Amino acid sequence: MRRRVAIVGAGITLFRRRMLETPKELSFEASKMALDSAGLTLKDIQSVVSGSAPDAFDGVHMKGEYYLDGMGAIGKPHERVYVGGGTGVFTPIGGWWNVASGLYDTCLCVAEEKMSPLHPHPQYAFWSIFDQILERPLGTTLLWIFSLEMRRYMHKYGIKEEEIAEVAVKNKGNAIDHPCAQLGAKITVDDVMRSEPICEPVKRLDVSPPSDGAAAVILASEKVAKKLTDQPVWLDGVGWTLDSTHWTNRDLAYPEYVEKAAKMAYKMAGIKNPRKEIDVAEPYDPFDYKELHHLEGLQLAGKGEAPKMTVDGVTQRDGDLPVCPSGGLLGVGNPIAAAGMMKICEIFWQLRGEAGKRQVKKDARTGLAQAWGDLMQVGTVTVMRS
Amino acid sequence: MTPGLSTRELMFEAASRAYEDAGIDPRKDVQSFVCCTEDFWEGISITDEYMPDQLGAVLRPLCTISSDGIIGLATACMHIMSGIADVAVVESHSKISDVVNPDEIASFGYDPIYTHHHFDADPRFLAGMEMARYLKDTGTKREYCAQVAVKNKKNALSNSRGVHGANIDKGIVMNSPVAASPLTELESSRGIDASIVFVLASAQKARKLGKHPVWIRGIGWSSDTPVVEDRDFARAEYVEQAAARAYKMANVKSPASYFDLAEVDDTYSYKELQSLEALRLAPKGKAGKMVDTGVFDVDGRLPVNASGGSLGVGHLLEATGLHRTLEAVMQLRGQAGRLQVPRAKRALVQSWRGIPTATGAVAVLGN
Amino acid sequence: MPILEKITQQSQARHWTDSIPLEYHYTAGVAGEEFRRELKENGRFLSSKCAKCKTTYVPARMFCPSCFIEIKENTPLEKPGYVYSHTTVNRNRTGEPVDEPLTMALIKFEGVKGGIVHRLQVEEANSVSFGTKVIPILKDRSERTGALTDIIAFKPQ
Amino acid sequence: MSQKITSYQGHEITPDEVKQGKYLDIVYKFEPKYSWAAGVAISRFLTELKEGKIVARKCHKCERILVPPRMYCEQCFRPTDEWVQIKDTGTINTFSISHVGTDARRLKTPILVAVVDIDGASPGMGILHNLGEVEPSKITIGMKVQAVWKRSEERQGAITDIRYFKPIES
Repeated sequence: MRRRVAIVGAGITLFRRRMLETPKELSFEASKMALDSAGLTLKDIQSVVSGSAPDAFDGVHMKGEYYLDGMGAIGKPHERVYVGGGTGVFTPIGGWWNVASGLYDTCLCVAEEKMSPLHPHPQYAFWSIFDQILERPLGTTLLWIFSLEMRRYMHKYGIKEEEIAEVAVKNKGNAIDHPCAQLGAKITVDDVMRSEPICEPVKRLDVSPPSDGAAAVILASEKVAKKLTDQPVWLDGVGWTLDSTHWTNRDLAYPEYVEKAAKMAYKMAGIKNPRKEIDVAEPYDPFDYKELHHLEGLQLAGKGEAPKMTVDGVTQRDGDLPVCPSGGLLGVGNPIAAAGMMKICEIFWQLRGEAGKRQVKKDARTGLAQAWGDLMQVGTVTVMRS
Repeated sequence: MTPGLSTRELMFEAASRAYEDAGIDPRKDVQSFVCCTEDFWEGISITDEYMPDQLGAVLRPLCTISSDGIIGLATACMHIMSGIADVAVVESHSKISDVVNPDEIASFGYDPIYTHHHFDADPRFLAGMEMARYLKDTGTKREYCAQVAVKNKKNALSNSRGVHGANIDKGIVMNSPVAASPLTELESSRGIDASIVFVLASAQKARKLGKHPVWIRGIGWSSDTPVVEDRDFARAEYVEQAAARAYKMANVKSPASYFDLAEVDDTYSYKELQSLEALRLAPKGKAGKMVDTGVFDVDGRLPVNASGGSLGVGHLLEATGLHRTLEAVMQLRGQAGRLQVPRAKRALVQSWRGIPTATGAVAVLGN
Repeated sequence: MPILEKITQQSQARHWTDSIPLEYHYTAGVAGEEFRRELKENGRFLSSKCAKCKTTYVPARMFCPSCFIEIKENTPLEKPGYVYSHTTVNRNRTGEPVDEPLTMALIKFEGVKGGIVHRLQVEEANSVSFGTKVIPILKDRSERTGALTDIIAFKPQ
Repeated sequence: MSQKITSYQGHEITPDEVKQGKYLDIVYKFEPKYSWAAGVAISRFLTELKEGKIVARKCHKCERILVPPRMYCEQCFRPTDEWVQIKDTGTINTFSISHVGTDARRLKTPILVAVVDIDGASPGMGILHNLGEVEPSKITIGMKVQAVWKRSEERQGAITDIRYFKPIES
């Protein structure tokens, strides 16, 4: 009943703090690049799945309707999938069910975010993700919830800020090789430690920037994919999970929702020992500690052990388990949904051996991309194979 | 209005009833949950945060589809067809009574550069312009639109959910205040509150769960251009496309004679006519006359919006499509009470996402 | 099983009133910038023609939504537009009644896809009809920014 | 991005170009307004806050005492059974020192925030609130704290009826 689904093309725009393009135009640029790279035209596409985070960024109510012509969705079945920050990785999952179900043979999946319209700062939109009666009156910011989680994580496993800073150093360094990156830079742990505290323990360089950008992939059924390319990348496992709304009732030290989502994807892909079987991973890194947190949830590191793995260099591009070889959100930028899709694109290029200067040293056959979202609540996971 | 329940409590009320009806435990039996919402209708950015607990979906796959409930049903179907679920749940709701300035929110859906910021008008200006052009291009008489409101509001009097039911004539409808000429206020549906939950199951599982399965035989959805200036106002092209997909899947060759009843979009009176033509339930330009002569009355050849539709019951934002589906399911199960269409076996449901969209969905249901 | 305890008195039901004040600064986009320049400097509407399907669009577009290729050919429209459809509303976007009913129209141009939605300045609402030729009432060049607010309204030619 | 692709699309607007007004900038203010029904659980919770009390709901199946209160148990998927008054003391589960406000602007005095596990509720049942009357450097996870309430005539039935939590002297 379930059909095998492949990624056959990918596209991405520059990620920048402010772009001239409208959300439609950004979507067009990424979609067109994905079509061109797959050798397809819009006529070959049967359905469209889009992803974008809150309407409060782009500044259009029901933005899934507004931008759809930029995604080539006129006259086509289009659905916008939405799980907060998890949306980027969830967008190709939406495409996956369009194709795996047998309903469509080709699906264009586009993620777009234009955060710059919101003034004075895109961060403001995050105030309205909190409970309107019990939390917003306190003047909540997204930074609070991250710093509270980071503190709890550090406390439970005795992790030092310096160890966490290694992630920012690695990812911003990796991003130097990404032509679309916003914040690629060679920095040191000291730079991170000395950057201004914004919401302690979170400091300026622990955080990814707000950005504008779009990214896209094209999915095809097995039959179509084999006709199109001799290098399909198979989307063999997908998983997603949402935890309770009541984030203050949970142990913030461990992302159980990521574990559940990962196990769903691993089961589907037939992965028994993820640490051995996954060759390259792009976990979600809007904050540096999040990469570590997620590696543990993904079962790629034991609980509290991801920092040591990072310090030991295991997660470097030439390491045993390269993590965020793209440069991640910390380096490439964080146009929310598009950033998750950037990770899908990266694994696609890594598994095809097309990542150029970013290509990991080991022979990567199986890759993983993951995103997180909402109130420390959503995990979205995909497992891909060459 | 539902002033005594929060959105989440309203959802729990609907979900617990749906699960009891299906005989399932959401903590064990459901593999996927789908919610259809839009942020600004809720006053929350990222509304899926507030969805899992009251649906029994904690630590389970749940996602938002920012669209109408029928597209949510289509998503659940795809989850079942791709083998990741044998039972899936779809929820959508309206809590419009929580929203103080809904017209301003609806306006915010227009293109910010070209269709919004340079004037300050009731967002239904688009409905008025569409209706005017529809009447002109099809030669439909203006009073036929009023008859849609007359019919649906009358039908709603027999529906326990029919908040906006009324026994009025065309004169009252046409003389009610102008919303966006020629559209009047009584031809424009009003928002109400509700949460609607559906439990979907694979064929195999449905047979085990027994009770009263209603089958989704075909489903389709489509979007016309979001650029309102590019559209043909006389036609609902998105409905034509969505219907073509649903009919193909259900192998419906002659829709006009296939169905026993239809629940179609009547957000505004003229929308019902436009939709009936796009669904091929009426020839182009003939839907108005057919409504006027009673073809689509409860006792007519094809009852359309026997429930009262959005004009008679109320508009439910993204849950509108689920409302239509609910009314059709009750009919197919023979549980529609005073609304019951005799021997109803095949039903058509269709929805539109409202201004300023050109997105809609169609489902073919049967027992 | 549904909730066992319900609110039975209005006075026990609490409401929480708040808003989300948002301010946006939109960019007009790649094609929008071109459109803006033409409107600001020459008071004309810039259109785009797809090299493949030959469709002309207004306002100018960066890409053809059906052929899905970039559009490079932009030309200002020379001829006046016409009323494709029109309506009169009595409320503003917050739902408040307005003093003077507001007549709105979609102005289209012969042979061109798309158009401009704007206010129509007419003595009597019923003096407009489908096809009426209209021209924009432009602000003075020195006051123009290139946004559609440069046009006060359209009026019959 | 693959090696085969050499050009990447997108036109950046630099902060300088914004300042110079090089591009059209359409400004629009939008303020969606709401009057949310608090519902059965939160209406009661707010009413009790006005009285200077914190209440929770108990589920008789899993025996958990839930705060913030809800009328359904999300684990058991059944309605909760009874109201329980819990204490206004608790333990810091985690905390942060915030130097920025909701719009990312820098604050003169940092805000202290914490998840406080409330005594009398089930373990780990915390609420988000502020801390006060404490040096930021002295805050620790596990510290016992107590609510500092507004005076009763100032209380409105809101989460801010509690001004903040302060350390309990031991």
